[in-house]
Amino acid sequence: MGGGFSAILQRDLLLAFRHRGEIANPVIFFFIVVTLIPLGLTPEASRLAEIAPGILWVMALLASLLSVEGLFQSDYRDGTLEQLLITPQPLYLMVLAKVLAHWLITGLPLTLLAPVLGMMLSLPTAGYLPLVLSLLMGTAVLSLIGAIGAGLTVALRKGGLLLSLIVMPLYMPVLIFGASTVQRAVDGFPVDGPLAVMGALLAFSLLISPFATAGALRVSMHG
Amino acid sequence: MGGGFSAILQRDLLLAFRHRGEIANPVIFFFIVVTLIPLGLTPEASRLAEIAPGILWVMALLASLLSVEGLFQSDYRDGTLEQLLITPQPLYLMVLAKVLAHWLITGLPLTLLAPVLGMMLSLPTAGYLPLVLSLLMGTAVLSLIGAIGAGLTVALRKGGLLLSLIVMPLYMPVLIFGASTVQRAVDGFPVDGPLAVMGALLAFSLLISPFATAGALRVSMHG
Amino acid sequence: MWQWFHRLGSPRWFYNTSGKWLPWLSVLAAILLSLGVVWGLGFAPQDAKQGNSFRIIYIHVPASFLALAGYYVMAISGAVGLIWKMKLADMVMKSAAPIGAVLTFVALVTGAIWGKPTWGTYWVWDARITSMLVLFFLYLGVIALQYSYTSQDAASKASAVLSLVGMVNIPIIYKSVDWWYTLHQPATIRLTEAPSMHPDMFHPLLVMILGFYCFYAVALILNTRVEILYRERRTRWVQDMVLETPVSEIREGQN
Amino acid sequence: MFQFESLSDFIQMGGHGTYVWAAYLISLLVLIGLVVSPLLRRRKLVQEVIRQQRREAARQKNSDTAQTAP
Amino acid sequence: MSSQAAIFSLKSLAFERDDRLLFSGISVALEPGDILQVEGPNGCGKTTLLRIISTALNPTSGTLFWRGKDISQHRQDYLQNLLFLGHLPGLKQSLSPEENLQWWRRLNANNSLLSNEEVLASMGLRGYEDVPCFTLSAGQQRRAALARLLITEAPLWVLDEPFTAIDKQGVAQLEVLLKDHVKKGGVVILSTHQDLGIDGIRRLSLPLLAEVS
Amino acid sequence: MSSQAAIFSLKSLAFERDDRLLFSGISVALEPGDILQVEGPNGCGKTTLLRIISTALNPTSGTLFWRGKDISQHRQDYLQNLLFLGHLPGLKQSLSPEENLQWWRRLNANNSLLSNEEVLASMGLRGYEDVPCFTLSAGQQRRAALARLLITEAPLWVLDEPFTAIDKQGVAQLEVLLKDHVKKGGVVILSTHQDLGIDGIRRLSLPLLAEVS
Ligand code: HEM
Ligand SMILES: Nc1ncnc2c1ncn2[C@@H]1O[C@H](COP(=O)(O)OP(=O)(O)OP(=O)(O)O)[C@@H](O)[C@H]1O
Ligand SMILES: Nc1ncnc2c1ncn2[C@@H]1O[C@H](COP(=O)(O)OP(=O)(O)OP(=O)(O)O)[C@@H](O)[C@H]1O
Ligand SMILES: [Mg+2]
Ligand SMILES: [Mg+2]
Repeated sequence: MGGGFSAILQRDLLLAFRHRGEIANPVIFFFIVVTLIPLGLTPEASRLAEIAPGILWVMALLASLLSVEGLFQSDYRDGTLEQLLITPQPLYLMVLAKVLAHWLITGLPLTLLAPVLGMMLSLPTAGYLPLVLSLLMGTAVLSLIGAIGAGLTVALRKGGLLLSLIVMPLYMPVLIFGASTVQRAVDGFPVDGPLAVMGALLAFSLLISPFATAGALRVSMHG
Repeated sequence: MGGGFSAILQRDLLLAFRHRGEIANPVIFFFIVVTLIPLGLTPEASRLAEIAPGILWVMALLASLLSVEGLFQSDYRDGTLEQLLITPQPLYLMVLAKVLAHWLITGLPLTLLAPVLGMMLSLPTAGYLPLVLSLLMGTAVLSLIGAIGAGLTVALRKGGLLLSLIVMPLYMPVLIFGASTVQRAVDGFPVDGPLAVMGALLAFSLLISPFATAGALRVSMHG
Repeated sequence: MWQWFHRLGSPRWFYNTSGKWLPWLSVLAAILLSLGVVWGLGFAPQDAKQGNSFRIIYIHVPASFLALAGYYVMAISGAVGLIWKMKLADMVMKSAAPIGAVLTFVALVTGAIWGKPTWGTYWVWDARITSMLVLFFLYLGVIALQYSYTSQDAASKASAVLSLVGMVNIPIIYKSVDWWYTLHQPATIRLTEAPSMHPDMFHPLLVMILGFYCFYAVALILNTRVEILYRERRTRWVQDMVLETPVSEIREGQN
Repeated sequence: MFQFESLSDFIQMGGHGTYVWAAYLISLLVLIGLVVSPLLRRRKLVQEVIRQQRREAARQKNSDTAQTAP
Repeated sequence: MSSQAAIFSLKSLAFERDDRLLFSGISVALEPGDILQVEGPNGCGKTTLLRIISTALNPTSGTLFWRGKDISQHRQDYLQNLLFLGHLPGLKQSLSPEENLQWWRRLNANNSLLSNEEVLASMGLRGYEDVPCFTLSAGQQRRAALARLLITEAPLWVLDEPFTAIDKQGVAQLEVLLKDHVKKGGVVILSTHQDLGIDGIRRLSLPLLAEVS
Repeated sequence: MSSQAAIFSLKSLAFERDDRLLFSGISVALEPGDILQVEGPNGCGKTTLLRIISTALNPTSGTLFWRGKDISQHRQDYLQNLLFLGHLPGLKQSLSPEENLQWWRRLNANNSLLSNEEVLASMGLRGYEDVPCFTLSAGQQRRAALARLLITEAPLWVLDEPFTAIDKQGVAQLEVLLKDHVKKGGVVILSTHQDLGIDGIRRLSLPLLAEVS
């Protein structure tokens, strides 16, 4: 029963370490994109501080989105996905393992890097803890939601940016609550409200996403 | 001699129309990401207007970057790239054809969409023409530079975001001149200076990029 | 001339020659660096405006110098490797990348630390600082590419192409970032434009810069030598040389 | 001319001690790393080559005895 | 061919794709020890049939039975008894053959006692256990994928052109492997364009029904 | 086998990858009308050799001559005379066989006069001209790729396992095609694990030299 779960989790982490870049990549993307912002906008610390919460969250969302595209891609291309579908193990558990691996490889490092980038964008001190907390839960939600989209588009030649189209509307609540958690903290308001909502989103997507993704994969493959 | 050029240009455009999504995708990505900004930052028109030039340019850059990843990807996977390398035609011309097709599919639609998004972000009137002009040239430079990175990473399992790391530092001058063209126009300054620099960047990258990309492809394939 | 060039291209020749130079160079680097550090930390007068935080300059500036110079070392040796197919140049390029990246990192970190007492913030988007950050990314790109290829030969060529493209771009990037910064003319404090420095402050800086150059050479040679050993590990001369290694290391080899 | 009155003065650096010492310490560690890492790599490499040589010698001996046996 | 003894059977299977009938009325009953070779010209539907058998596709009509039970009702149970190797064998290119094998072992609980080394050596991959699969030749990759046959304990093997890219000696070895499997009471369904050197093999010829407008 | 009459020849070719010698001292001289079958067990270096011949890889040492000229000096000229089909035949999955063929025609100027329809029909793809390639079966895709053989006028064909996934009748047809080509003075170099039904074929056996540590 749990054999599939741990086998997949372990293999995905092994694969990520094997192509060393894979772990560093979303993080570096996040880093570089955030440095693009001052170049495009303004180097002034005070103006950067104003937009820092929103920019950090938008860019973390993009980094997560772009990496979720590959979630089932390589398994599909080499036939592993077909094999997983005819494995006598519950598919939703295997999906959950893949999502967990994705979060460990992407969401967690992003969360840990965020304070450094906050510093570079002159984020006020009050914002750091809420930033980390909201990203910690938020990136997990993003991975879970993204998996559904990745499952739906996996068999399409050139899923590419189509995935963005499908997934982004679903990402919006996460972005709104995530960014406003940080913004409220910076403005001196309490943040347990939005954080609680984020927790609820996480619980909800944990319940829904593995089944929806499993269904999406079945549809994609039997097409 | 020119046979390869027009054959590739025509085929790439045909392929793009065949998967209808392909043309729409970067555009839709651009559109959705720009609409994320008010959600993450602020809905206030005046504050949006301030950041509009920079945000539009950063997001156009991202849309272009993400689509350039696939430039040689599918040709590599199905063996076409190998065939192109042993075609008795100059490789840099074929590369140029692919880049031109990429720009027609990505850069041009992005440029045409930009004014609409400018409107949504309350970009002041003076900014529209410079926005379009700078994007028209700038996206071409982005495609040309991106091609080098795409060539270098095409044979790597999971190029993915590695490409971002390689290419983004090279994109920065384009972003700086592009965004500040618009910013200066909004602030009431003349913009021929930055536009001329953009033209120079375009000419320069037209000279360098096809050769560098051809070299990169040879390295990738003979590895 | 060509014979000389080819001999220079021989890893084995380089290994032997550099082995003779290395001790002298290391000693020189150590002397210069300790002299510079003691002088700079203890004996240079303190800055009128910045007080003692100014002493960070004795690392910050040499590291920044070498970070930039290191990129040219890397790119040029990459070009030599690409054009003349000289294996040694490839190895130098591969070794230069992480050293340059580390020195860039040192420049960034010391600068950031210096920023706190001076500007009250760890980071500002100053033109030079931003360029330095971009340089850091360029280095990371080359390193990432090096490690992404499985074939060493392809990795060398690919990163040579990238570092060459990067080298062409560095002046453009610097100029554009500079222009971007002057365009915005932000209200924040600008970097102290090296005020006509008092000789008592300047001399230790000079010593440190020299020391860093020597240190860079030592690090580069050390890394290149290991790279040579690694790539030639199956050749006769490496096998023979290993047999002559000190007993202590052989004993390590047993377990 | 030594600029500080006492050792504690030297360490405090007029309130900037943390910054100065942190900068020097981090740099020192990183630079030492630059020298030590090739030395470590070299040592590992030498051990590996020696092990390889030993294995080959053993194989040589085995095949020698195998040839003489029959 | 009494349906009673049959361990696996298809009953009037038909498949239609985009209004094109690929095949219909296919009925076969296999007993333990049977090898079924699905034959026919290119495009006649062999791969499609094998994918239906492996439940990766659903038939338009008809039923499959495993030990007398309709497999659409008892899918999990059936899958436990199945090993399917398609055109794409599901080899992770950046893992080594040994790591791939290990992963298959962990995913499917029913494993044999042979060690990974032994398995790979008998597939002719001695010395290649630890190199990433993308450095293997076409035939070596196939061999690495086929190594699964040696660790599985599933009785039903469904193999789509397993001999692709395999050299002559390898084909002979594989034939022995198949014979051993059916001797132990297993069942093999495979498609191939080559003639097999196995006696008593059963054949299913699919005619080229499909007509394109 | 006088080197004078040879249209294509290899002189003491050797290839080494990551310090592993794959083959060495390979010398062959082919005259117009020759078919050379490269043989050997899996992993012996057939694909590598064919890729060297097609200039997709550079040999470690040795030289290739086309009409007496060193091809590393006259690469463009040589490539004009070459048609190479590797493991991956370069078929665009979302284009139809006809569109793929048309694209090959445009890319390589030297084309025959047969119409696309005729070509595809004689490859057994009548009725499939206009469907996207990803809906074709494995063998049909191979046929679509092999259709290039009918439109090219290149004298030297280098084919890596061209018979993969092709049915028996298709293999027989292909053999006729190869015979016709060499009868017109062409040269064919191919690798395959199957025995060909062509007389007077020349063989090059690559031994399994490579040793892995
Ligand atoms: C992260 C922050 C910083 C970075 C990346 C950085 C980078 C650089 C670079 C690249 C140089 C070398 C310029 C050259 O080659 O000529 C330099 C020089 C210098 N930096 Fe910084 N710097 C930073 C912060 C600071 C701070 C906070 C100060 C002091 C307030 C400072 C003071 C200087 C001085 C005095 C020089 C030498 C004078 C000159 O060459 O113009 N830097 N810095
Ligand atoms: N990209 C690569 N990197 C490293 N080694 C490789 C690579 N490709 C192939 N090899 C090795 O080179 C050897 C020869 O491979 P090649 O593909 O030429 O064999 P082949 O004769 O075509 O075999 P097959 O009959 O299986 O197609 C193999 O041992 C393989 O492991
Ligand atoms: N994804 C698909 N969409 C539509 N049609 C398809 C698809 N896959 C296969 N077909 C069609 O179904 C038919 C049977 O294909 P199938 O792959 O089963 O043939 P096959 O017998 O395995 O042939 P081969 O010997 O070439 O492997 C073919 O005519 C093909 O055109
Ligand atoms: Mg088939
Ligand atoms: Mg092969």
